[in-house]
Amino acid sequence: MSEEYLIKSNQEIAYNVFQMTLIGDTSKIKNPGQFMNIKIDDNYENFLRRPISISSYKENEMTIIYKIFGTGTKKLSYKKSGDLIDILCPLGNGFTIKKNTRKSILIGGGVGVPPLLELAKQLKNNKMDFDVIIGFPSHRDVFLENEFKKFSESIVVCTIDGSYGEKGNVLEVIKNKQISFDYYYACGPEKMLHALVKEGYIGQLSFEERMGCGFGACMGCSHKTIQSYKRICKEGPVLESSEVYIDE
Amino acid sequence: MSEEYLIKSNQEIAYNVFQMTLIGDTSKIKNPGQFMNIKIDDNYENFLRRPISISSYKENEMTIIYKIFGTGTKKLSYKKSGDLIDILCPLGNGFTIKKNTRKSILIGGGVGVPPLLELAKQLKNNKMDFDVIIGFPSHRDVFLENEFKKFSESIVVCTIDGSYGEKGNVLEVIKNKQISFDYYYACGPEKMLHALVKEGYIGQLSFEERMGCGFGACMGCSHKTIQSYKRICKEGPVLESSEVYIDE
Amino acid sequence: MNNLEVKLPGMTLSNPIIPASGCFGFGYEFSEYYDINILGSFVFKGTTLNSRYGNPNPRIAETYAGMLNSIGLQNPGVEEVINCELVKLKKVYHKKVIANIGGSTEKEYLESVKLISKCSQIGAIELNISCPNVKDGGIHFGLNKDIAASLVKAVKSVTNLPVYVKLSPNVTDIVEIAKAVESAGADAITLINTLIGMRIDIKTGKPVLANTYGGLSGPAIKPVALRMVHQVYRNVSIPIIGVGGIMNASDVIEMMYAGATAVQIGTANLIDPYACKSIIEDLPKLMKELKINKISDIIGGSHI
Amino acid sequence: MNNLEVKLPGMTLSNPIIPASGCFGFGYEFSEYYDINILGSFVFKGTTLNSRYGNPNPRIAETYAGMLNSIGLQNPGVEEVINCELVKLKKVYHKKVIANIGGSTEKEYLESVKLISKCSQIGAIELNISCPNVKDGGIHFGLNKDIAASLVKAVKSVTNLPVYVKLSPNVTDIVEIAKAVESAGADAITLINTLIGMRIDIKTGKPVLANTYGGLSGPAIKPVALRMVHQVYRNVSIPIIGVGGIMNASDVIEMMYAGATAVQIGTANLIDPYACKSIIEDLPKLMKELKINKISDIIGGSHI
Ligand SMILES: Cc1cc2nc3c(=O)[nH]c(=O)nc-3n(C[C@H](O)[C@H](O)[C@H](O)COP(=O)(O)OP(=O)(O)OC[C@H]3O[C@@H](n4cnc5c(N)ncnc54)[C@H](O)[C@@H]3O)c2cc1C
Ligand SMILES: Cc1cc2nc3c(=O)[nH]c(=O)nc-3n(C[C@H](O)[C@H](O)[C@H](O)COP(=O)(O)OP(=O)(O)OC[C@H]3O[C@@H](n4cnc5c(N)ncnc54)[C@H](O)[C@@H]3O)c2cc1C
Ligand SMILES: Cc1cc2nc3c(=O)[nH]c(=O)nc-3n(C[C@H](O)[C@H](O)[C@H](O)COP(=O)(O)O)c2cc1C
Ligand SMILES: Cc1cc2nc3c(=O)[nH]c(=O)nc-3n(C[C@H](O)[C@H](O)[C@H](O)COP(=O)(O)O)c2cc1C
Ligand code: FES
Ligand code: FES
Repeated sequence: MSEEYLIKSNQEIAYNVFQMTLIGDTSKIKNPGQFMNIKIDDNYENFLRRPISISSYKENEMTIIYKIFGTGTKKLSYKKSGDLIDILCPLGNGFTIKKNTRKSILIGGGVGVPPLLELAKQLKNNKMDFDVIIGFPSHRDVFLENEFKKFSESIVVCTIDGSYGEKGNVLEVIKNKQISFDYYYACGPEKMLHALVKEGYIGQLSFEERMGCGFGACMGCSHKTIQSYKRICKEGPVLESSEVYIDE
Repeated sequence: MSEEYLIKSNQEIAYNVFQMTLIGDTSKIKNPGQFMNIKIDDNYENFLRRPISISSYKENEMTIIYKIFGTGTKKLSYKKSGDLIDILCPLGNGFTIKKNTRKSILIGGGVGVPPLLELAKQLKNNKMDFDVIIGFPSHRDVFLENEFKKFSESIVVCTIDGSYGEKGNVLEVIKNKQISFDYYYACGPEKMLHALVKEGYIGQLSFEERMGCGFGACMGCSHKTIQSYKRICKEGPVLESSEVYIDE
Repeated sequence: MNNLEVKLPGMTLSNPIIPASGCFGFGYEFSEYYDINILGSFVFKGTTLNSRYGNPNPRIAETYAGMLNSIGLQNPGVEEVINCELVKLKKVYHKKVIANIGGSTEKEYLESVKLISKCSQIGAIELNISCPNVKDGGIHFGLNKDIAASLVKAVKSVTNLPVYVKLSPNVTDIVEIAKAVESAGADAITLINTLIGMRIDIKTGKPVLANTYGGLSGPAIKPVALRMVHQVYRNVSIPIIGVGGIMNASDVIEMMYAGATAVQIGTANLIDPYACKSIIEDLPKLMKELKINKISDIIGGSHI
Repeated sequence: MNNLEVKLPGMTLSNPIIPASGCFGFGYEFSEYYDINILGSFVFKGTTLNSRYGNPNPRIAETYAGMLNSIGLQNPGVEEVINCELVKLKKVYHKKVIANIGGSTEKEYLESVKLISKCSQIGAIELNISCPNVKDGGIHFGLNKDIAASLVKAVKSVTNLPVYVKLSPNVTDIVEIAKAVESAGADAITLINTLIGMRIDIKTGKPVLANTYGGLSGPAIKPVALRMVHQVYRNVSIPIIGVGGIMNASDVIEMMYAGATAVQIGTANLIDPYACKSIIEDLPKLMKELKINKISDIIGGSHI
């Protein structure tokens, strides 16, 4: 009863970062920022599924972008076009496009960048005005820059070491360049997300937690919010900035 | 540090019985009846290696014949020409060709038949006189008949249900046909081996035990003999009929 | 006649497959994958008198052929379960459900049991005296036979529902505890909860779980579960529900031969939400292959 | 300086890798695969005063990510070990070896220890009070803290060699037993022996092992071993030797962070006779990657 997808391609697009295109049912995907949970193989060494965001999708085809982090993503990178792969998809809430914004900004850090691509596409389709700012450690880590250019003329790339684009993290660059916006959509390391919330900006943020199931059954990914607790896999990964709880 | 062999071919030769030819070092093989211990794959589902007899060998090439019994042999049957496979080989003592026999007989039952093929070849090379009798459950299970014919004109095939060759088990057929011999080499189910010993015939018999390691380290395969205990993987699998202990 | 049918105290199950507590939420989460009425029954997430958030994150870690969890009994509290979760469940599930009840004091257990016993959707209570993840989650009740027995006796006195007692495998002598809860009036025994384990992240040198230790589940623990079910079967006469590492129909058969009247499936549901459905579909095929007519025929069959 | 060096009571090891008892025979079996002098040390097969055949066959079963054994301490007896096995070993191995000693009575333990202590090849004694496979193989010494302590005290009084005590994980409270053997004079603690488990053959419905139960080893038990090492490290001050499911260099690092001064490798040797050699070769590479300078720096590192 597994849901098998066919791998169309799987290529390295930046240092240790791979882009995989999958063929199969995408009709249930509702929002950009939803994710899938991938069974690496039948080997009990990688026993749990791996959550990876949907980066973009169309009818019967979707793309993910993942970085080699440990053994699971390493094995994923060995998969070849033509292989079948067991996926649960779509999972989570994803970003909700906020209609009455003047100018929004998409803020991505590292492997938090991928889900913003589909969001950019949909904002553009909705004829909404937005900037994009994406940050990486170094030049060799940069990806998706050209793809974003298809949807927005205003894209800023930053690298921590300054080896490409603007030097600094996304928040520093936003401030230095005095980029203005009335709403944001962000995905990236928790530190970056918390910094955005602390600045008082208003928007939506996509969080990560270690997951047991990915579909709401185990309470593994429960995440404290100001009002209560939310399962990142079910009521997340995207939270409103107003509900983000920061433990100091 | 694994010892990898290249699969040259892997084909079904009888009902659920496969013949696999492997390319790699065979220079350490000393005797027919030695075995190898095969790592099915890196999946921890089939955690232990599987012991399988060497059926025949020449320089840089050897052949095994195995029956699908459980999950390990099932997975083995899926392997394809060109795949690499991790093998420990050769293991155990194997048959020692007894020089001063007038007429010996090779007695094989089911998946005990394969190691006798190399033995037949070597007996023939030594210009020794021998018969072959091999038994199977039914016609669909019969294999290696033609290969044995290359080394011996006198080969009897029996099936329990009588659907091919002589009807009955090997011992019944030996008696019915009054096949005479002064020495035997046998491999097959323990019941068959014990029956041969009880008849008082003299020869060598190859036994099976569940194995932890296959090379003498764990004492998993220890087998009671009249004098002491022997590790089937190290001082076996071949025992002399005079040392076989039968617990009634 | 349905040849998958088995009987537990107070419940006749159309098949022996019961999703285990903590791995099936409150059931309705799975009804988007399949009709959960095909299940024998199911056990809902461990519930305590008051709501609990549980332990800090991360609270999931991966192990070879298994996983660790240190959820720590996150649940909305028994009243909320009755008023909200079970109401949602009722819409999609028409059979009796098993209520997994945890607690830190006898008083807390008793109050929860009293409240949940009023609820007509409940077919039996599974007393969780074995959650390894919270100091006050009942595990001390599960490590000592006398304390376990006195809790069971007290619980039996406040409910008319059958009481199944879920034991911890983290003990020197499981048989002694099983006998004690049987004498105290337990109607069935569930074996096993998780083994206590840990993982360390070699990149940081620190425990993966914020809580340091967690409960080990999955195929890794199946041999321990089988052994305990087998040992307890020899020594008690109430039914045993076998849990631990069951992934497929073959594991179910193995567990029932060991002595289980029914089985619970935990971790398998997390890896594959269709796990229980597949097992229920595969069982009759495997039984045919193995020439097993009625599944109940093999309960404890390895002891003969 | 050798940055893999670690110190155990009475022995300085060139690296922390020690093949575990029962999975490395008497050592010389492996010298056809590689020069075993590269090992930190090794523990030979559990030895008793008199020769033992062990349990009936089959005594090996496979499990997910592990195996069960019910060997039952087959060994030729301590005198034969000294006169035959250790003589063979001497030809291929020039370091000190650790003697794993089992027994069914205190008297038996003491006699074996006295005999083996005379042998100059022995660097330390590992007191096996945890073999789950024989009723008289010492496990009752390992399940109760007072019995364990009194045995250790007695053994210490008849030998000048360091005494490492190998504990059973099949207990409710490992810390209490570890503390007891420490107070009784143990020089180090080896954790863990196998968990008790079983498998059933679904084709026959009968236990796979002739002995019904056996010891579970391999990657499946690693989380339990890590947890016990971590718990005991917090509570004793003598060194701990970590064992259980170690398959590669990464597992070694994890075990040492948990609190192990050295590690033993059991089952991995059976699957791959080169396992220890590979691990010793891989360790420096992995240490470099993780920026670990001296391996001894990380012992107990997860506790900081
Ligand atoms: C909702 C969501 C969306 C994600 N989207 C992406 C994406 O688009 N691209 C991408 O590169 N990465 C993404 N991640 C992170 C990705 O899941 C981890 O990098 C991956 O699981 C690591 O697996 P591994 O086997 O390589 O690492 P290992 O360290 O071997 O994994 C061990 C265990 O830890 C879990 N784990 C490790 N890191 C993380 C993490 N950061 N988040 C959650 N679980 C983790 C693994 O799933 C596994 O269970 C996402 C995570 C979440 C929760
Ligand atoms: C020395 C020796 C030589 C052998 N030669 C051959 C041969 O040439 N051809 C052939 O078809 N078979 C041979 N066998 C039997 C073969 O090893 C088993 O059929 C095989 O291990 C079954 O593995 P499985 O995964 O399919 O079965 P499973 O039942 O899934 O295996 C589970 C475990 O039991 C062990 N096991 C199961 N049956 C046996 C058995 N009969 N002997 C030893 N271990 C067993 C497996 O190795 C594994 O560890 C030989 C056995 C031995 C000991
Ligand atoms: C994420 C998770 C949460 C669990 N929560 C509970 C619980 O609330 N109450 C309980 O009795 N057992 C709980 N368990 C234990 C399971 O019900 C089951 O006993 C155990 O996982 C072994 O079975 P398995 O190997 O099939 O998972 C939990 C297990 C997991 C993995
Ligand atoms: C086949 C086998 C035989 C064993 N024999 C002994 C023994 O004689 N004495 C002992 O103390 N431990 C014995 N053990 C236990 C191991 O030394 C070790 O503690 C256990 O297997 C866990 O480590 P592992 O997972 O690396 O195998 C044996 C284990 C196996 C698998
Ligand atoms: S990962 Fe299981 S509930 Fe979210
Ligand atoms: S299988 Fe290990 S000694 Fe023979």
